[in-house]
Amino acid sequence: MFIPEASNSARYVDAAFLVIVGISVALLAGVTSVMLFLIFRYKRRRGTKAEQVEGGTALEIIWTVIPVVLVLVMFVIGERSFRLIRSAPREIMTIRVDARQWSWMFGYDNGRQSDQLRVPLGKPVKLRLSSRDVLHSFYVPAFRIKEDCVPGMETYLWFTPQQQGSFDIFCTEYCGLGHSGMLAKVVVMPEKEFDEWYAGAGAKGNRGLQLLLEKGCLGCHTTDGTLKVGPTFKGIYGRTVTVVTSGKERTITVDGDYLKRSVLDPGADIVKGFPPVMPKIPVTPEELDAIEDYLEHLR
Amino acid sequence: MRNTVDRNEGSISEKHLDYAGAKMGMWIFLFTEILFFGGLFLLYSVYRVKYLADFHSSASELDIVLGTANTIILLTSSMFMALSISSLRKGRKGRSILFQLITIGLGVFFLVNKYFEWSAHIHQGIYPDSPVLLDMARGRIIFFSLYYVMTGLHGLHVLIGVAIIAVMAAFTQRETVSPLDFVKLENTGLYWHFVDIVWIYLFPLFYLIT
Amino acid sequence: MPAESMTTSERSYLQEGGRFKGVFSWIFTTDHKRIGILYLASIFTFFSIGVIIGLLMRLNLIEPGRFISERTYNSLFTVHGVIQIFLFIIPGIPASFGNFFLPIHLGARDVAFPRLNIFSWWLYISGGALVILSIFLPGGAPDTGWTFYAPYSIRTTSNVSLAASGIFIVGFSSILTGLNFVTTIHRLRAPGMTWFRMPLFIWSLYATAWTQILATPVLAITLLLLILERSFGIGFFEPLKGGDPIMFEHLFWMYSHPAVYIMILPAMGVVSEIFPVFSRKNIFGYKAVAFSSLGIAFFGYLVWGHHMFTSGMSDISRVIFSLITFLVAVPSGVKVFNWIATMYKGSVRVDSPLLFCLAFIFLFSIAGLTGLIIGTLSLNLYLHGTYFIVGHFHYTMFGGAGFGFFAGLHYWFPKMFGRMFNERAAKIAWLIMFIGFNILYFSMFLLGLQGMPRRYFQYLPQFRMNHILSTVGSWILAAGLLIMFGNLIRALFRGEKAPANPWGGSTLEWTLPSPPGRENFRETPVVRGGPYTFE
Amino acid sequence: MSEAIVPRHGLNSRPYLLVWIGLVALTAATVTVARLNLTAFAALISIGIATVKAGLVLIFFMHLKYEPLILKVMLGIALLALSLIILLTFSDVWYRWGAHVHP
Repeated sequence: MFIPEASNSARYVDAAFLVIVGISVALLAGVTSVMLFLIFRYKRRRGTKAEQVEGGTALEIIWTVIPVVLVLVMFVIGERSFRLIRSAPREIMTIRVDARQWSWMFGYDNGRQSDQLRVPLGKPVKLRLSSRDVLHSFYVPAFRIKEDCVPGMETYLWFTPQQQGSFDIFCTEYCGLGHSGMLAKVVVMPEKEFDEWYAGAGAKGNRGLQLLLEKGCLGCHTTDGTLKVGPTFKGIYGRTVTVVTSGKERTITVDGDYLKRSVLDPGADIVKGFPPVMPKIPVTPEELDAIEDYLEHLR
Repeated sequence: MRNTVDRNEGSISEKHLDYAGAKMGMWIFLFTEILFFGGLFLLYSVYRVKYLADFHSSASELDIVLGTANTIILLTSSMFMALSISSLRKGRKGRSILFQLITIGLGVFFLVNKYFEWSAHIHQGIYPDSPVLLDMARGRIIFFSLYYVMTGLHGLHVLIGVAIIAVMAAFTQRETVSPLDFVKLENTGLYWHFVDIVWIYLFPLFYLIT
Repeated sequence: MPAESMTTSERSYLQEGGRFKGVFSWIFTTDHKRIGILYLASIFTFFSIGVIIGLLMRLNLIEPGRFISERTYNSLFTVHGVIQIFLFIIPGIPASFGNFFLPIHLGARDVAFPRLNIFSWWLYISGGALVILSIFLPGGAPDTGWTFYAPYSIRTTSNVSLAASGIFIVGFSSILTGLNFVTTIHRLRAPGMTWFRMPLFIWSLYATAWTQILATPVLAITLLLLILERSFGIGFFEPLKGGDPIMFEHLFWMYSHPAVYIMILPAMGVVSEIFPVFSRKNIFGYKAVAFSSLGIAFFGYLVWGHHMFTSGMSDISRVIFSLITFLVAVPSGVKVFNWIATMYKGSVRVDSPLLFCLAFIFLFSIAGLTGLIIGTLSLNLYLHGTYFIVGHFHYTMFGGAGFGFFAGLHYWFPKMFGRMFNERAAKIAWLIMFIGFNILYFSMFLLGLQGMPRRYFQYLPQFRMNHILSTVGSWILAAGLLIMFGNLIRALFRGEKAPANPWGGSTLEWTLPSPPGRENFRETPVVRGGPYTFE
Repeated sequence: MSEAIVPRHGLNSRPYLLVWIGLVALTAATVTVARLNLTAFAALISIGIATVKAGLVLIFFMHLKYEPLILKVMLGIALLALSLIILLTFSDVWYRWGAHVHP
């Protein structure tokens, strides 16, 4: 295969894939070679004439019935593996997946939140998927699993990671401007390491950073200077920027007031060159202070 | 009665547009209308399953008397439409025009009723996306939106029908539509009856299922 | 027949002589042949716009962000999809070749409702104009993807409503064309033209027309609701108001999956015409090919759910839809086998129309077989929403419907315009297109297997190689298209005069001069045998 | 248009009146049933009565009775199409509502 087979589902999917692609390639080769053979064999030459063959009921029946059987076989293969992939065991660790434009947030039962999906190796995990705004789709190619995150309802996925390492998470349901940046990683760790992380060693990060993560700010703004949908937070405090305020451009220096205003009323001053797509996200005054404090010191 | 409908489908008509062909075209158009409204009926039934209680409580807020009256108005108009065609074919042009005018009148009457019904609701602040509505249960939001969209689209069809019948009345007067060439009027009738059928279903779905 | 009408019928439909002059003699015409040409010209205009947008997108994917912005890219793939699907490939064959040849194939003088026919074209052009307008008006081109999935399509500020109204109107044009064709086929067949003497192209158009009639209204109501949702906030697809976004997907695919068959069935019809003529043999299994068209139309109507295997739809529904999806493959298979069998013991002449048909069979087989792969429930979890899908539907629509279209274009060009094109240039163009096509789209299958999601403005480094390959393929394909169209346009002005029957065809259009006279047949033909009788 | 292909049925006005009386009676019936509050079946009965009414309009007012078989078949296809898409959609929503819907 092209990519690692890192979960139990991947095994089922790849097995089904090999069988069905095998049948398909055989059919394609058959059709193409018969076609080419007939062209060369019956190519028009001087003196040759077509012999009228009107068709045959027996043949029609044969090449209807055989494909029916073949596709039913394929259906059953797909349906079986599908059922295995969809039936989660009862004893299972659940993680909430919260999708929004344009980031992922993973919430654990003990209240821990993370922008990376950390899971223990070899343990079945169930994901409860939901979306805050529009349709998204949670996709891990290495696990061969995918399901939409639909606002207003909950969907699920489950898997048992079988390979240690970190694998890409993509959003595969088009969700707007930052769709192609809506990436994350699933990190499969040895159980012991995971337990340590889960118990909270190192969980106490900066409160402001934690908030930026939880509120989904980091879906569009980075803390390392790279550009996503919105301006980066790195060194934002004291930066001189041109903003568009109700249609007029003006130059300002970013300070605490500006930062707070931008959170409370995102449409008020749009930094020039960036799209006006930031939603209003509810924050308490205390949270706002923590965010401002964090940004002020992010160099 | 001797049945002389042309059933020899393979024959080519010199006049190009034959009676049965024109009618077939109209019927096919009505099939597309069935699927068009069908999409809405599908949404209705799906959301009714989801919000059964809300749908019941909302339906009881619609005026059953007005709904019944409108049903009878449309049914009556349908009959007059049918009568106008048979009168024309019997050569009674004046009577046919009179029946067409009655049909138009009933159609307008229906729309006026609908207008009052809608305004009463709008007066209460119930219309799509209204603050009053958004405060209600989700099922009620969907019910009233469905109500407005479905009766609105139906009303639009009634309006179009009234306009077409008016044109037909003029055609009959000028004898563009005549006892020998009445397929336009007959097709108008088909359309009008179809609009009637849509209402026959809308009526119980919105007014009676409480 | 009076002498006067004989002279008018001898005049070609391309020559003037009606009530209107110049451009007006075209846009006010009720002649099905002229309407067919009108569609052909407008369809290829839209197609060129779509191709250019496609090339721009591929160019961006060589090095994302260098040439176009993210916002523009999102609009490009939306507009590309809308144009190629609603303005090019759906009206494609039925409205152009269908309009031109359906009455002739039946031995009729025109379609059942000629005025409705030109009205359909006007609707199509106005709808198309609205779509194009939506690109340029303030607010910005729609950026939702051609699927307009709610609730994003409700919330975006781009010109979604305008584009949706455009498609709504184009949809009506499609419905009216279907209505016209069904009535024509039922009512205007020449004496002796029984159902089983109709050319297979007509059977495919008949099946297509029914799909247009029964599926397009669902699209109309869906788009209307989307527009109402955006302007009045009715909430049917808005979860905050109790709506269900998945219902939008249902309604949308209820049309848009059958639409795939609206695209591919007429192309299959064209292929069914060409194989007998170039093998000088009756089609193998006439009835099987005819009924498989109806079978495809019927099953095709019931499989929309396979676009939603990962949408959050109920698992039971996924299983049902997967089963029906597999069944729809069978009639397509039957067609392919019969086409190939037609060559058996024939006298096969490998000219450009046949070459396009052979390419059609190869590319469409890949499309169908990859369709089985993504119709398999478990594999869909892996491949849905990736480039595998993009590759698959380009093989279906471009490799299938598109190459079928080009086959028909080469087959009927002499009849429609009375000129021959350069056969060598046509073959060269074919080869270049075939190679370019496979490089462009096969690398998409590989991308999909690697896990590359579709509608991504940028991508992770592991996808780079295949993206570059794909873009290079797009240039080769474009070069082939240029040669093909160059060759045909040159033929329009400089081509040799075409004989009445250059390929030795046996359907009714070949009994007419090239180009046909205004009245089609001087006398109503009387049909005495099947459509593909070669001595 | 030649006289021969114009149909001769549907000239008598009496059937139209009778059908109209039937339709009004059915309307009265359906309103009465709704008032009776037979909760479990009320919806079913209402739709049933509506279908009978629609049938009357189709058969008599729209002259379906006198139309050639092919038209009836076509109508059947259109109605079949509609019922199949409703049925297939319900294969989703019927099993999806409830478990996953947020309260």
